[in-house]
Amino acid sequence: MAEHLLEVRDLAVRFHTANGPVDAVKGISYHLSRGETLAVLGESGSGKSVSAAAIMNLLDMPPAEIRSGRILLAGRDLLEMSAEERRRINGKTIAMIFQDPLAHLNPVYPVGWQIAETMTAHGRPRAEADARALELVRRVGLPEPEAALKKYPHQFSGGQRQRLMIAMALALKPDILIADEPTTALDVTVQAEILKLLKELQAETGMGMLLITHDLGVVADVADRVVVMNRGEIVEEGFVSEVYAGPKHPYTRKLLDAAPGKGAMHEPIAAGEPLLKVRGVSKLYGTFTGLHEASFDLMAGETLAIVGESGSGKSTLAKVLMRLEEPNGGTAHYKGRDLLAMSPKELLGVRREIQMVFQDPTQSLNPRMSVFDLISEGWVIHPEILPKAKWRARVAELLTEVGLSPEHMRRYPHQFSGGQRQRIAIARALALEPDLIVCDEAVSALDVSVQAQVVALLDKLRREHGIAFIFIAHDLALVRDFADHVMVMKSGRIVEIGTVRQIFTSPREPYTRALLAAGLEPLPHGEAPSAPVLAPAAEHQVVNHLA
Amino acid sequence: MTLADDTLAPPAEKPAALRLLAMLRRDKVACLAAAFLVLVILCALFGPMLLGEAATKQNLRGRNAPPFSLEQGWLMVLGADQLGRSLLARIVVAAQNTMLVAAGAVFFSALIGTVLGLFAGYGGKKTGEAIARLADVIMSFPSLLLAVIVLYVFNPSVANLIVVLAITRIPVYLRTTRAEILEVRERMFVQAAKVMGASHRRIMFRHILPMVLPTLLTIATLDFAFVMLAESSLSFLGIGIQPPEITWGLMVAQGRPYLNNAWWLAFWPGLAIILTTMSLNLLSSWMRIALDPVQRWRLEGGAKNNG
Amino acid sequence: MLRFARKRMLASLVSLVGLVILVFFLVRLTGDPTDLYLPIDATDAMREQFRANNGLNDPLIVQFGRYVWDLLHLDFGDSIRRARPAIDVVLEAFVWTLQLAVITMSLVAVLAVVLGSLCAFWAGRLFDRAVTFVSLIGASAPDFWIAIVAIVLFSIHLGWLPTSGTGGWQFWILPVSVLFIRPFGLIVQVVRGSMIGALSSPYVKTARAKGVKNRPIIFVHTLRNAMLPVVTVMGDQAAALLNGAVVVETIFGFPGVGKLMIDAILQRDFNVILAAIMVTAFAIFLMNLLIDLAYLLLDPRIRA
Amino acid sequence: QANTDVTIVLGEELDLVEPCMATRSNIGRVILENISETLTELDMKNGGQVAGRLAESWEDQGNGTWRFKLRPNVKFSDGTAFDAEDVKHSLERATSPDISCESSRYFGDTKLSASVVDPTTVDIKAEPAQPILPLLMSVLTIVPAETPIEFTRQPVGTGPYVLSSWTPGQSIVLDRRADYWGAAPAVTKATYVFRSDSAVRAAMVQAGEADLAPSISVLDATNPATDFSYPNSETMYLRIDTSVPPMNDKRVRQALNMAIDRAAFIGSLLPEGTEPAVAIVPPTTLGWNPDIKVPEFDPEGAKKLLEEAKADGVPVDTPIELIGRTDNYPNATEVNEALQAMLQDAGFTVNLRMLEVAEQEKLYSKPYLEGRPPQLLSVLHDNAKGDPVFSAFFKYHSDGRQSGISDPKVDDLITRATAATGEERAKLWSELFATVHDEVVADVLLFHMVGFARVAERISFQPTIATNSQLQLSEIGFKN
Ligand SMILES: Nc1ncnc2c1ncn2[C@@H]1O[C@H](COP(=O)(O)OP(=O)(O)OP(=O)(O)O)[C@@H](O)[C@H]1O
Ligand SMILES: Nc1ncnc2c1ncn2[C@@H]1O[C@H](COP(=O)(O)OP(=O)(O)OP(=O)(O)O)[C@@H](O)[C@H]1O
Ligand SMILES: [Mg+2]
Ligand SMILES: [Mg+2]
Repeated sequence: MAEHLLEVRDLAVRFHTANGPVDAVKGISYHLSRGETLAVLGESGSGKSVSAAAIMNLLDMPPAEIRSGRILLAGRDLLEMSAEERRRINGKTIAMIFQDPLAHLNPVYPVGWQIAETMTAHGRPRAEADARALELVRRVGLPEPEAALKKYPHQFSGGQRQRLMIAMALALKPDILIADEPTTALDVTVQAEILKLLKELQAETGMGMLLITHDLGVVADVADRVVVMNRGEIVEEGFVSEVYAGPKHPYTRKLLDAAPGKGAMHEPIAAGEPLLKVRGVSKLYGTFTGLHEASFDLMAGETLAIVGESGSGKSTLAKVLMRLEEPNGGTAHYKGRDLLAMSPKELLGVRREIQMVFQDPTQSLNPRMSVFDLISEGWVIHPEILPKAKWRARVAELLTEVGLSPEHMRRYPHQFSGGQRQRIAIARALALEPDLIVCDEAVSALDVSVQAQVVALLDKLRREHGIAFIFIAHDLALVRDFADHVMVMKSGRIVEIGTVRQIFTSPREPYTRALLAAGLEPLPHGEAPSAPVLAPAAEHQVVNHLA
Repeated sequence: MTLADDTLAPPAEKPAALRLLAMLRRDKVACLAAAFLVLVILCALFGPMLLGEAATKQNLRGRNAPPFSLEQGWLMVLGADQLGRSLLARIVVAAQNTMLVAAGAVFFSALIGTVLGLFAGYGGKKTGEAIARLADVIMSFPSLLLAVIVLYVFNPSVANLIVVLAITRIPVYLRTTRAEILEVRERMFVQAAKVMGASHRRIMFRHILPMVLPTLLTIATLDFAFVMLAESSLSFLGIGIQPPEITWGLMVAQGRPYLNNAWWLAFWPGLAIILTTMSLNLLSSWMRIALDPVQRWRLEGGAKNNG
Repeated sequence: MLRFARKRMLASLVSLVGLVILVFFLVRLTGDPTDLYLPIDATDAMREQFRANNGLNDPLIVQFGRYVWDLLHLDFGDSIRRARPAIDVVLEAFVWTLQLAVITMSLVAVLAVVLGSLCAFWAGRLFDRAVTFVSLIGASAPDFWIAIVAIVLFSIHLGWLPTSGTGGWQFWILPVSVLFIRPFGLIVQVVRGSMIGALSSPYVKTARAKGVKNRPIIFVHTLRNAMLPVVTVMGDQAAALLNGAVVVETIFGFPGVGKLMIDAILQRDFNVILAAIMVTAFAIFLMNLLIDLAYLLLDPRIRA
Repeated sequence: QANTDVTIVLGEELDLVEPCMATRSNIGRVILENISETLTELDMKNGGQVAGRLAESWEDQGNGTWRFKLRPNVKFSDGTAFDAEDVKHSLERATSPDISCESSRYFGDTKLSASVVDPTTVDIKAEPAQPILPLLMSVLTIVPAETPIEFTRQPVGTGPYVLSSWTPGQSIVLDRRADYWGAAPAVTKATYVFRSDSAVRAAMVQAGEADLAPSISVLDATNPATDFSYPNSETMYLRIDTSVPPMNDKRVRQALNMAIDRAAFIGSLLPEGTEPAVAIVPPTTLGWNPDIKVPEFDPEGAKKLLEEAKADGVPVDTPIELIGRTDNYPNATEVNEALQAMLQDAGFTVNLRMLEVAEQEKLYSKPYLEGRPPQLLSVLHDNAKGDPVFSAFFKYHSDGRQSGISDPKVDDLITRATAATGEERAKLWSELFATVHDEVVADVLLFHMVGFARVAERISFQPTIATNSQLQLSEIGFKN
């Protein structure tokens, strides 16, 4: 057998917890060759990130334990190397893009320094590293690269942070890139560019890429081979086209079936008095306009999707509406009262009715609270919702509804995978039985089958209880299935707003059209695409980030 | 929405206290520390009752009797003091006043300091600023002067002593809490709690405080020693607890001139102070880990160290 | 940041004024210096004379007015005991205290932070246990024990160092070492605790994934995140040193502000007390301002 | 360091170097007779006689005036000559209301005035007449006539040494003068340093950093070769306020005296050499009465007396406060605890309170607080001046500031003794001591205390009762 760049053999990882051992990875094997892209698809919580962490020597042992297996890098077993040898490999030979960019960036250092550090840590001179950092930041399409280098992680949007992680990983042109959900927070236009960048690099250096993702479109677009994981095991493996065409394992089939973008589009309900009426809301960060004069209406029981370029002010809008950031102007009337002008006391009164699921799930969960405490906290604050005796049962129910299991309620956030945390956050928002939920990329870290389940749940709540949603997403297929209205944002402004049908069938603005064009077609069911389903590169409209 | 029936819910866990105890059993050092503290507490509770008599019985002929001799009875194993009283009995009896003063002062300063710090860090800008300046004032007000004033105008009772010592220690807790909050309040989970409609109080005490608490605990345990020794220097200046009342600090201070020729006078009570502080600190670092879910694995069984 | 500093200075000035008022009236509650200053067999006439000379006969408010008036002319009054301007007496002593505090705290800052961080990194290992053990003993042992044992050992038995007094560098070693011990023990523990938490943050994983060496991971990535409580507690310890290290000053014969203050308090030398408090308070306010600025520098998320 | 230089380590720093404050022991030890000299001095080596220093002789002129013949050819350290004008100015300066000179307290209400007869003769007149004026002149330090009436920081005197440097808080250096009128002392240079901790003072001599530590704690006096005890002129006693019941009953006061086992303290809590006291002044004082007996230790007798008193309705069960002062002398707290225990064994109810200086001072001196409980003040009294007049009035006279008794006979004895001279004076004082001790039972006299000095082996120095308040460098010699 030819020597592979990277080979994982029979890797098994177990976590020891107070509630007994958790087998996160149960004896998986795969390999990656030079210039190849291996996609790891799989259920959320199936052990994708954990196996990647094992390769990078990032598991805390204990509580983790590698029960068996070898990880061969060009024939040498990483697990038998000294810590120093592995350090020298990390970053230079194998680089990693983490799933949760905010938590994984050091909050107290400017991002430019952090990117350059990858190079200085491996002996590159400071000046060279700085120059390369600037180039990288430009390559990943961040606006105002010089200024961006000096900013701190919290000053970036979710997608921008993800691109910073990517820049960091690419700094030394590694032989192997482990990319854990590298594009979850990116809008389709930027995603296309990033994928293109990765492919270019691959062509240039022969980099092998281990791409962990749940996005079937991305897999189809860039991967050569795919392994499908479920509950810590590899259930299927093969060339992308083969697997897509003839999935053998039931889980794979279920996954492919669940791909969004196939249902009927919603028809918006008749107009009436809007639940939320936003007028002229603006937000400045220093001199930078994060949000400019946003105005829109939202009916009860309606879903408004917000799509748009990464860094265009979507999260900012959400945070302003939640009064987490003080706006620089505008009004937002909720049931006739202006949210933005409420006194802190009045605000407490309506807090329960408006909930938010944050873009960065890790950071939004208190690390010292168990899942039970996290979800039931709302009932502690608003005891009228549920009598205490029923809390346990209801938490269990909510967990099941979002695709987790009741046993999870005793665990703490750090013991979950990215997608699992996101679901905890959703369950927490649902627990409060609000009238309006703002979902900021709330399902972006979920595999499509779980995603479908969660979206169906949300849709059911919308229909049955008249909950309204503001649904920030970049997954156009999902938006198409789930939204009533769509709002398109760019550079802090709303460029277009309309019903789903209108936006998807007859977009008015060129930006909207570019967005739609860049969208990766998720796999049409049953068809065996011989070539990746991707709009031709020529049609990509380069987005001018400086605009 | 319907409620699932109770079978869905996993069985309730063991009570938290039991789980902590199980973890404590596994950590030998922390276990020892806890045992010592229990002993100290028992001494504090029952010492004066059991040995009060023996602690005051003078015997000028047997003054400064050296330790480790059982000739004079087991009470004299640690030796005798300047007046021939049993050091062992005195240490046991003194535990009560010592713990009362030290625990009282540390508890109140930590409580008041932390609460003020929470307000300074999380409250409005104006209150925050005012409280921080107040801390400045207390910090630069010499504790000795405060002691002289309070104990001169009132009298040197245990309660007043606690007041004096507590006031002077407030700023550390206040400033530490405030500093940590400045950072913690910017974290996303605090914002998430806000979104849920959590009151300021809940955010302060449920979300922010647990993040600050371990550091405060570390400071508090070491402050224990500081307070015991500060109390002794006050006694020495004639404004603290005075004989015939005894505290470890006072015993240390009184034994000081004998350091050259009867070391045991100051050594045993000093050792009691050190051991108490050390036990408290070891227990608090154990607690820091036991209460932090991210760190807890260090104390949980089952994992063999293969890292 | 400059505006912040300026605003803080103003606020601190208000605190200083409050402090002076507070101390001025409070110290006068503790009795009249006449009895302490004059011998017991002094006649009533002498007592009367003494009070008149020192303005102790006037109503308190008049005394206060006069004090403030003089203060505005930068006159801090005279020391009754020493018959010299109080401020001179205080400044002379403060210079010593400041030197002691600065030297000690610099050593503490470096050593405690380094050792504490390493303890956290090797939590539970032998190194950690040993450093923790030693630092805890240091932090809770009576300081005069250490001082006297050190003198007996190093000065008398070994003859390496002078017992006490002031002079060349040898004279600093014992006092600084004794002063060093408590803040060192405390700060090692604070650093250790704070670092244990920070070392399991995700950004540490990022750094490891980048191939950063352990040393920069500990001292660059993590330490800065763990520094807030450390800086605060260091400030508190420094303030304690600035207020004077009485035991060390008495034992080693260091003419610092701590001993001066104690004597002044016991002798009810009001002007010296007030001047000493103003000088140390000024230093402490300044230090706290610097610490608050350090917060802003350490963590960009903190807003002034 | 030349081998005729010495370093002396003192416990208390000098806050001033003002000659007229030299009666304060911390200042006197450095200045008195080293820098500033007096007209007369107390010669402790010869049983406490008044001897001449800057005065060669003196005689009583009657009606309160004394004529002093001054030593000729004496120069101040600034080069000016010493004459009668200087004496006059020194007296005026010391008694001036503009500065609070401490030496003037020895003059009490006596008005003193000096008149120059000729450059070497001066008349000093006291109103009312002062029989011990020559003794009083041992506290008056002589400064040049040019010295302004304010505290000086550059003392100029006629003594064998000059102040050559003073670094407050650290050290004082005295250098030997070449043009001193008397015999040149052996020590050429003396450096004084200050350490408040007795153990450190002892250690410094041991380590060779200092040659003399005039006072160390008994606990540090561990080396018989270098450590010497000397009576330090302090007398420990319990002051009784006889106006408060049950202390107003003589039997109770006697019981107090009998309850204390004085012998048990000596050699245990207090060093060997400590003497049980029968008077408030040390035995070297004029009129000290050798016939007074130390009260027997007799707890049973004390109990009996108490019962008798109780039977007569004296409230002997009233709790009595024993008020001590922390750190007053080595083992102060322990001594008071032991006293408390002994008194309790004899049937008293005693509560101990240890106070800080100022607080005890408040209780020690008149006006006493209204409604006070019965109190015993455990205090030291210091009189090294050789005459009881500095103690008797304010300790025992009805108007005395710290007197706990009011007895016409005692008042009369004090008034007469104060005015008397010679043998008569001594007799009256003796009578006073007997009366106070045996008839009135005014207080519980306990001990004459001793101090310890550590003297380096290379020098010779004999501490005396005067060492507490002055330390003449001329008394220091070198062994080889
Ligand atoms: N520290 C831990 N303790 C216990 N269980 C853990 C811990 N970390 C992860 N797990 C569990 O291990 C499993 C695998 O997690 P992993 O992060 O690899 O999932 P994933 O495949 O990356 O999922 P996602 O797509 O949601 O990110 C999950 O079920 C998770 O709950
Ligand atoms: N605290 C801050 N300080 C300065 N600039 C900020 C801050 N927070 C956000 N920004 C900037 O505001 C812009 C909008 O950010 P926002 O988070 O709203 O983007 P977004 O639309 O949610 O993007 P994404 O899809 O990538 O999450 C970004 O360019 C970001 O750099
Ligand atoms: Mg993952
Ligand atoms: Mg966003």
